[in-house]
Amino acid sequence: MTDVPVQGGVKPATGWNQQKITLSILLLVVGILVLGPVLILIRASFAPAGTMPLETWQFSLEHYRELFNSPTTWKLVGNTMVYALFSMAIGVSIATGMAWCTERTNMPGRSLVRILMFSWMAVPALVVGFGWILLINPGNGFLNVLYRELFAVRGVLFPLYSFWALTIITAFAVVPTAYVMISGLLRNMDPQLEQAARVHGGRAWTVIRHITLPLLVPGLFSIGIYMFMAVVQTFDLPLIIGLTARFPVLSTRVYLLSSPDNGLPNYGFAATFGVLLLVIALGLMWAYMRSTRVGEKFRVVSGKAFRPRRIALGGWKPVAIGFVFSYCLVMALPLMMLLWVSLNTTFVMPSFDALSGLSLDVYRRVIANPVIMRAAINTIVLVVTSATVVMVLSTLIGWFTTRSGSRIGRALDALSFAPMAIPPIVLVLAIVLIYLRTPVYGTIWVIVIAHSTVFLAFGVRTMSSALIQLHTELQDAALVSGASWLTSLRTVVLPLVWPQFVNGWLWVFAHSARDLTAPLMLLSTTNVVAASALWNMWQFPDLPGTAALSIMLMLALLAIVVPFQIYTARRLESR
Amino acid sequence: MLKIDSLRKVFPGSEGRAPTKALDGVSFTVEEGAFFTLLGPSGCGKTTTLQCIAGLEAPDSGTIRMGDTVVFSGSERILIPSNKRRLGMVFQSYAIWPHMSVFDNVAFPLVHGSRRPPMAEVRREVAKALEMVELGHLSDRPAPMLSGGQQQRVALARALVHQPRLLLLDEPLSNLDAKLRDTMRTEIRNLVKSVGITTLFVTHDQVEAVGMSDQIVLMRGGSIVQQGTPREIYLHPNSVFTADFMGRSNLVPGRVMAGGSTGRIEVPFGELAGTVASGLQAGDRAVAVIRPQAVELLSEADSTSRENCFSARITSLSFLGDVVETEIDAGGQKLVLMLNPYAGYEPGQEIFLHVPADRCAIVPADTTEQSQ
Amino acid sequence: MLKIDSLRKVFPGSEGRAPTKALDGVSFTVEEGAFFTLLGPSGCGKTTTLQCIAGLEAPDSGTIRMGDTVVFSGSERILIPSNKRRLGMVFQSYAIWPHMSVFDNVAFPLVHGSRRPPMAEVRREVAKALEMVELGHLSDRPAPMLSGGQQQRVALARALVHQPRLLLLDEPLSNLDAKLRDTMRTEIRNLVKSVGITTLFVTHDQVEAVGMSDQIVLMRGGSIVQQGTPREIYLHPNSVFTADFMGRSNLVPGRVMAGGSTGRIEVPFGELAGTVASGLQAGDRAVAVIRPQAVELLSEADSTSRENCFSARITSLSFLGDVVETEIDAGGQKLVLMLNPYAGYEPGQEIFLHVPADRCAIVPADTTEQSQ
Amino acid sequence: ETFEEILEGAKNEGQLFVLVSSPGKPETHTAVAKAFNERFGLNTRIEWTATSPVQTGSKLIAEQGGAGFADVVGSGGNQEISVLFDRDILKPYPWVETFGGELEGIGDAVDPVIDDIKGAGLVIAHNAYGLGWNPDLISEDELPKSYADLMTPEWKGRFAVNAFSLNPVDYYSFAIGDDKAIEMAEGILANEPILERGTGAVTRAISVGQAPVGISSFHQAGRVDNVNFKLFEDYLPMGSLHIYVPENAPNPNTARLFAAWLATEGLKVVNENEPLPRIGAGTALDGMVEAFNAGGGEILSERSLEDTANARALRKAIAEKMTQ
Ligand SMILES: Nc1ncnc2c1ncn2[C@@H]1O[C@H](COP(=O)(O)OP(=O)(O)OP(=O)(O)O)[C@@H](O)[C@H]1O
Ligand SMILES: Nc1ncnc2c1ncn2[C@@H]1O[C@H](COP(=O)(O)OP(=O)(O)OP(=O)(O)O)[C@@H](O)[C@H]1O
Ligand SMILES: [Mg+2]
Ligand SMILES: [Mg+2]
Repeated sequence: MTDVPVQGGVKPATGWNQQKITLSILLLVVGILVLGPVLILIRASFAPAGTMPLETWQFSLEHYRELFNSPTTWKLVGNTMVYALFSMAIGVSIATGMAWCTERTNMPGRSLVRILMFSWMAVPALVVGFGWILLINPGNGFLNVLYRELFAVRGVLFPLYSFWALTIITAFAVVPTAYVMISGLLRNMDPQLEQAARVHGGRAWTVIRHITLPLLVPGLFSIGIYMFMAVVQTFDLPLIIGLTARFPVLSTRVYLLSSPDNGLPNYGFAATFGVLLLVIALGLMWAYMRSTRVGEKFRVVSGKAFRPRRIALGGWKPVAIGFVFSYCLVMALPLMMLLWVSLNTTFVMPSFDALSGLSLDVYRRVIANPVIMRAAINTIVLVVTSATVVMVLSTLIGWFTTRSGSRIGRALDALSFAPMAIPPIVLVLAIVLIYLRTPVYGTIWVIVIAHSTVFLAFGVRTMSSALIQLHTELQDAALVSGASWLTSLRTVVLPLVWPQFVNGWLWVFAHSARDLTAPLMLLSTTNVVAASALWNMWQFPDLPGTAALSIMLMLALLAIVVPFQIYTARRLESR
Repeated sequence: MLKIDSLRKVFPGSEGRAPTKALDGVSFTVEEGAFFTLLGPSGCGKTTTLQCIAGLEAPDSGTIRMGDTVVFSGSERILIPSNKRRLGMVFQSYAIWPHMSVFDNVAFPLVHGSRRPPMAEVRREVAKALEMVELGHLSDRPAPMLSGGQQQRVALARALVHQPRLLLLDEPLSNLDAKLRDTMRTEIRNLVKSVGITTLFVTHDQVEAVGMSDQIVLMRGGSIVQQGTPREIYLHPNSVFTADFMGRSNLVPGRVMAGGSTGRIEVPFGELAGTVASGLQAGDRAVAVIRPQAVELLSEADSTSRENCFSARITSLSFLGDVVETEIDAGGQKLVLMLNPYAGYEPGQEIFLHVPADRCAIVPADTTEQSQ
Repeated sequence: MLKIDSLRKVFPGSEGRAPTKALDGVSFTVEEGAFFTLLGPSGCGKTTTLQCIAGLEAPDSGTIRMGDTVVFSGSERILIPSNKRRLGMVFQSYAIWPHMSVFDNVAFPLVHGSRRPPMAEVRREVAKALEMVELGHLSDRPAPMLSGGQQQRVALARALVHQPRLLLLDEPLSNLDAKLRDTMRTEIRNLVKSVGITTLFVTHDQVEAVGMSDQIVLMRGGSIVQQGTPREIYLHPNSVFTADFMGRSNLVPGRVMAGGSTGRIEVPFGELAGTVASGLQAGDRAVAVIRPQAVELLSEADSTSRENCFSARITSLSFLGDVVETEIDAGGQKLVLMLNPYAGYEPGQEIFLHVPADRCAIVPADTTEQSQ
Repeated sequence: ETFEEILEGAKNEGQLFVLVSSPGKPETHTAVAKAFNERFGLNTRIEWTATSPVQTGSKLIAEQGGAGFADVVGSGGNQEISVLFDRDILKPYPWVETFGGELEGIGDAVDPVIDDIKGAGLVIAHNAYGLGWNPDLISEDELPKSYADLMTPEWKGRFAVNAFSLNPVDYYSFAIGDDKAIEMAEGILANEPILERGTGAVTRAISVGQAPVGISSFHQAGRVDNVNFKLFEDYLPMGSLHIYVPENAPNPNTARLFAAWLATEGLKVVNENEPLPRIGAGTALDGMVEAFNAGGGEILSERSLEDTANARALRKAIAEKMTQ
């Protein structure tokens, strides 16, 4: 960027107006939400070992020394990169394929797939991972047992404790998130670009390779970065699968060293890891910003003939259905297993004989637990407010980043991406330290704040790309008609980006329902939510109870997602 | 070269809306090397026809033949895919691929098409095509960094580089501004004619159609209304719709007095001799089509009670630059004339007119309601 | 009513590109009730001017006054926001809100604007506005289910419903097809005139500008080139740019022989009498502007060696419907004439011309390069 | 402060925030609350949340100086307590003096606490590590007799251990020294164990059949239906589970009364619902330990904060070994 001074330009200032007030409030809110934790992260990384962040004024490089001097750190970084890259690449590829099938072709069952994708996001990765363990663990994984019985062999169908199992299970887990982001991208592509390639001799495959994919690249790239950071952060699957497979990654190491079974967690070390991630993320951010700037250039003349058209699959229809629904089936397997577990009071292997023993006893027991009722109410408050706060903030930030083009807009955009790079545990600790002496502390609202911070990055991505597509004249028309800026946002901009808003809202809703870190760290006696209740059962260990609660969580989410999805699907299909 | 036979296409209506009959038995033949235009108002099925020919849309029934090959036949269940039809096409939005350079855009049909010549030849052919549209110097420029007119030309070069059998153009000029549109109009026609390629052009602008085409097919609501050379369609409309669509016309309702090519019609301001459309008989309700340009102004001295001569009074003048649109009143009937901007007529002035009989077409009154 | 004074606006260039001087000291005054047009080629700053007036863009310096209120002043740091300026505006893309019904669209300025009358009055006013544009019966229709022309009219109703001080139109016709454009042109002008509202119209189409306006400001590269009534600008261009932009012109280069309103110029095919632009002196390089319509055709018998009379030969004819564009060769100089489509001229035919001296403008040769 | 004063204070407070993860069943919590109120004629509302003492500990530190949120925190080991003790969040309290007259056997809860932090907490249970096994998958006579047996090829990949520093390998250092303990950790890792996130998870892994055997503990194994438990013959790593009352507890009187009662009479109520073994409190563990002692085995436990610090250093070394 070269800065050209505005020649002789005086930007008339007329005191406070709605935009400036909103922008100031936004800056303040995002600053507190994001900058606070970032500063505490950096401070904590320089704290001496054995202290809590902000406990002392001393500075020390101990944690950095520990991180970088250990001969294995670089190997772990390597492992992490390989793991994150492969998981992300596989996940994003699958998601792209599925999004293409559901958004650009006439494949039947599109709405069903959309609904399934959303409902999967609600299940904690921990629980899905456990479902997988029940299915394919080398001891008595259900699929392995079946395989041995059917083919009368020894050995395993698929080695659970291996790099590839870890990578593939992670990849499958990131698909729903990536899918939601990519389908928005595909929806907005001018089909004439593909048709032109068809007419000029390109075969179907050539068109996909040389036209569709390259056009998606800038968008995919940014989604890829997002997913990459998300995978680098996860420790659930690397811990339960990767560690046994002797494939340690950075997050497992940090988790083992910083969140021990006893004593004091080593937050300083976790924070150092966070700073490392922040640096990586900044690099990726820079790449991302560049790629979106290229994306701006990609906007070409678009005719009024723009009419998104679905590709008739013809003979490929079975292939597409096969592809999409095999994924859905594979994703459904661990959940089926959980369902099975929840219908038995103690664990038994699935079999026809055991069918007679099924009952809803566990559900009855879980519902009778007084904590569950409170958790249910808290959860509703939590997910609804977090989703709403995130999406409203994101819409406003998105507006400033896409419309004003000013430096402040870009700063907001960058700022909102930062939470992606902070390990959730550190982020939440920072929130503890920031809100400690305020009345929100210990209430459900402090979890709302945590989730609003964590999911802001996603919300802003979603809304920026939606707002970029929106013709400026639509809002200008409202302004000229005499509506104030906020009124124009409320009456024109918001209704027009409503489908994306709802999509994003559901996404945050689901992720907020499933997140464990913040509810656990901020747990007080009054703010228990479904996820923390789930964790307590899991730890106890009450396996059937955990399964039953997961299933109920999913069903509750479906009850919300399905109507919303049917509604948005209507809107999309009827265009 | 291209033979379309009774093409039909219905789009199923979604969510309770009625299905759309986009094409309702369209047949026409395009001669080798012709510049053939599909003209019609918005929604009449032009794009659908073009897309059926391109293979981007499958008709419900009918036949499409290109040269000797049947590329689509509803009854024989033949459907040759788009990329096997050897076509060139320019889209309304140009559809220039923004992630490629100008060179890569133009080279695509060669590199990925069916022929796939060696790279050296590709380079030669692309250079030739770019020279043809005078963009040789921009070969390495990323495609999005071109102006509208340049993108247009790249699209044209891309559509022609692989020597297709047929060039399809879907409203290629509608995204350009008026000035550029004028320039590109002649440019495209000259280019296409110099290459000698058969061209099918889609537009809703009768000026473009008339100025560029060898043959015009005028469509309305999925069917063909009239086919002919621009002169035929413009000067001898067979219906009120054609007359009205092809440019400003005075449509004077009346009753046929005598049929045939030297027929007569009774109109509010008297009797008119003109060419009566076949099928109209004495006594039928009909419309006399008098184009503003068809009217000759007579000096007062000339004015006799000759056939098709009238006096009228100017009611208003509006200056439009190249012409002055003049409303006159002839015996209670309002007519519009286009007068020379340099001639000094005044409102209220009386003028004397002559409508030569061969410039007056008498066509059936339109019974179907006209779309807005 | 509206007074613009030395408006300046520079867009900072991004990524190494140079900044764009979009407005470079634009000043003009619009009279109460006038239909005022900003005309110019793409990128000349018309939209930027309009947006500065609408308050959607902040100029760098200058003043904008509406009636008695200063809505923008760079030196006094005044910037009244858009929604406080009491404007109506019709956008190029109509900007009809697709999530609302026709009624809701039109009611918006009343419901959310500054006045906020009671609901009963809103309903009355909206009904009145819709009647005005003849859409009363479509009030409940969802906005996306309208044709282009109807959307256009809804936009107009919405812009007028709250009785704004000033109506702004940014190329409202450019998205309509040719036929509809013609209809809407008169419709808009009549409507606006009947309401009596001051209107600022932006277009790059000189036909629209000439046909609709009371006053035209012709812009180029951020500054004003010529201002005047349509007749003044069309018939008396002050530069090659104006002549060329306002319609097809024959630009014949030559050298001034005598200045003044009865001056003379030497051109390749002889000598021409015409009106010489002020500032040009004998010996200067200049251009004679001869519009195709300015040329009178003489019958052979008439042809004498009168002043400004020439013979020429037809080289090509191209039928464009309302006119036949005819290229002629006059002593080696190519000229274009627009002939009547019904007149039967042939290529090769010799014709005799007369260019009345008052129809020939002699203007300075253009020194700046012309943009494509 | 006398018992009466405390009881009087408790009557006024009327509520109690308990953050104790063992006992952990909601049914137990209800029963305990009921018994407590009946015993002292109170009408206290007990908010019982099961949380990890590690996280509660860090929260207590972070919140130091602010209003407290927890009355009784439970299941902490020596480490958690010492961290809080150092920061004055916990202080020694005269449990025996205050409650000795009313609650018999309070000394049994105070005595096992190591000297450095005596009085800062009460021991409510002992964490006896041994072998958990799934009787559906393996019969009793096939089981290994010591940890060393698990490192033979026969058990390769067939046993589950805690992913957090292979807990309780650090305890073995008290008997065999640090170097040998590290060697032992390496040996375990080399035999490809299934690593699970915590001892509870190990027990769950055994119950669902991921592995037939694993390193579990007496009370964890007791919470799951199809996992049996036995002690190794050579060593018995034994930790203690404490409950404690932070200095800034919002309801200190009720908290102290409840803690003292739970560590004495309350244990009986707990044990009717789920096993919470304290040596000498009359659970099945007592018999097992007796038999173990008779067989000549050695109990491994921390005797001072020095041991604790030692164990912590060792755990860190093991964690690093695991992520190499
Ligand atoms: N994919 C589709 N689904 C449903 N209806 C369609 C579809 N494509 C076209 N139509 C309808 O078919 C009719 C013909 O459309 P077509 O695009 O061929 O018109 P056109 O002549 O090209 O019009 P325009 O000048 O506006 O481009 C229209 O009524 C249109 O609404
Ligand atoms: N937001 C912007 N940033 C940078 N340059 C701009 C911006 N808006 C307009 N410009 C530049 O300012 C100049 C004037 O633009 P403007 O939109 O006013 O032209 P216009 O006369 O309305 O053209 P058109 O007929 O194409 O709409 C152009 O060169 C344009 O590229
Ligand atoms: Mg079309
Ligand atoms: Mg413009």
